[in-house]
Amino acid sequence: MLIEIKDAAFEPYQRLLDYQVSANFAGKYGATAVFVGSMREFNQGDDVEAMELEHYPGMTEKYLQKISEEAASKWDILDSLIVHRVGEMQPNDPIVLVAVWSAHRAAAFDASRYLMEELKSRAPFWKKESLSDKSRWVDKNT
Amino acid sequence: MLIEIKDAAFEPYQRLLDYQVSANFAGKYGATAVFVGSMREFNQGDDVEAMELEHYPGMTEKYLQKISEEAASKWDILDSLIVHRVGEMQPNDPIVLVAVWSAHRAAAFDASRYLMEELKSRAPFWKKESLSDKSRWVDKNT
Amino acid sequence: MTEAVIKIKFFASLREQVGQADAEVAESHASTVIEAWNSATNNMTMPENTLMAVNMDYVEASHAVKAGDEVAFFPPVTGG
Amino acid sequence: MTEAVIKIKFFASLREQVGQADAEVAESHASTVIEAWNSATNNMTMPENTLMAVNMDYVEASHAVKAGDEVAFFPPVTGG
Repeated sequence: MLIEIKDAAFEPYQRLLDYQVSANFAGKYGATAVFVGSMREFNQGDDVEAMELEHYPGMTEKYLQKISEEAASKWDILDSLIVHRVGEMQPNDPIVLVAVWSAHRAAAFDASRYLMEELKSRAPFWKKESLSDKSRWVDKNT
Repeated sequence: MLIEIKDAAFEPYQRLLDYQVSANFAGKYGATAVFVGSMREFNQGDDVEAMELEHYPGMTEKYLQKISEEAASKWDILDSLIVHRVGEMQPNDPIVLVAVWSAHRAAAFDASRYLMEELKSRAPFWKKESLSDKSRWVDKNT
Repeated sequence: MTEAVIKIKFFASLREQVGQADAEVAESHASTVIEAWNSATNNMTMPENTLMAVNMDYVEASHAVKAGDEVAFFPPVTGG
Repeated sequence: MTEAVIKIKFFASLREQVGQADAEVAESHASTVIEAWNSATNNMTMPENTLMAVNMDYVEASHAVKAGDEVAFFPPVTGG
């Protein structure tokens, strides 16, 4: 179970490959469910040129750890990984990576979705979008 | 929308990276849901040393295409990719990769799970496991 | 006349039980999928849960067959 | 005495509206989260949907606070 906050761009699939090597559980899992959230170049009808992701250091890690532990207690999973970007980012940049490993697929599917929904509703991150003529805080999660 | 049947080992996350470059939809999607099924080194209480995956060439592709089209009609997704291994494989080898791209996460989560459930129940693949002293057909999907 | 036959395929454990991967049945010997099975297997009892396809679409045992069709029999699928 | 204060933090749009990121409130001026808000913001009306945390756990406005606590106010979260 690992939580990472990154203040620079990261490549989620390369991170997964590296994590799987370090986790040393080859052959133990039959299912990996992965979600990657990435920055779109448009939102609410406007082109978005850049985005700033603010967070609450300390509380962020605490809640990501908390929801990871909740998922591990609710489903029979082997491991989970959450990586979340903060700071200045550009369209197409990955924002979040959630991965769950389990013996069978139902647990991985259920737990990965749980992690994303809980992250979106409880982890203290905030997005500010830069449009061509102004910037604005994203005021709710979709 | 792409379907691939592979008779040699493949690396799912590298395949995803390559596919995203070729698909040319950077900045259009905010969500990617991925499922990877891989070979466990144990099943039903026994160590499994190797596995052979048989399929029905032609019907396999037809049904993977059919379920991909069903997913695209049911949910608002940008694209999907299914890669499935056949032939001789070893523990930890990836068996299947399913990926779905969409603007928002619900469609990607729903469609990727639909693709996996339909693949498991309708696509004509059969697994034969080699144990230390015998081989056996897997008789049902779990 | 090659056009007057129905092509039969068996897969996986069913291929091993039947002892053949491919067969042909004369159109005059089978008008339905189950009749094609009976003719190709010399009236072997069909295992429970056998799946059937005609021209790569799932069908029931009573589905009609004609010359040129490809009829496949196989056990429950276990991919993914 | 530095121990006799409550530490206050504001994040994101709320930080901009309040005009400060950090503040301190004397323990004698606030026994609940809402009193800490009132003291730190000079009785500014709290925006609807404001979220509150004490020592990095979500709480309600009536939650008790004491010296040494870290009290945070922020808008609905939008990560992921």
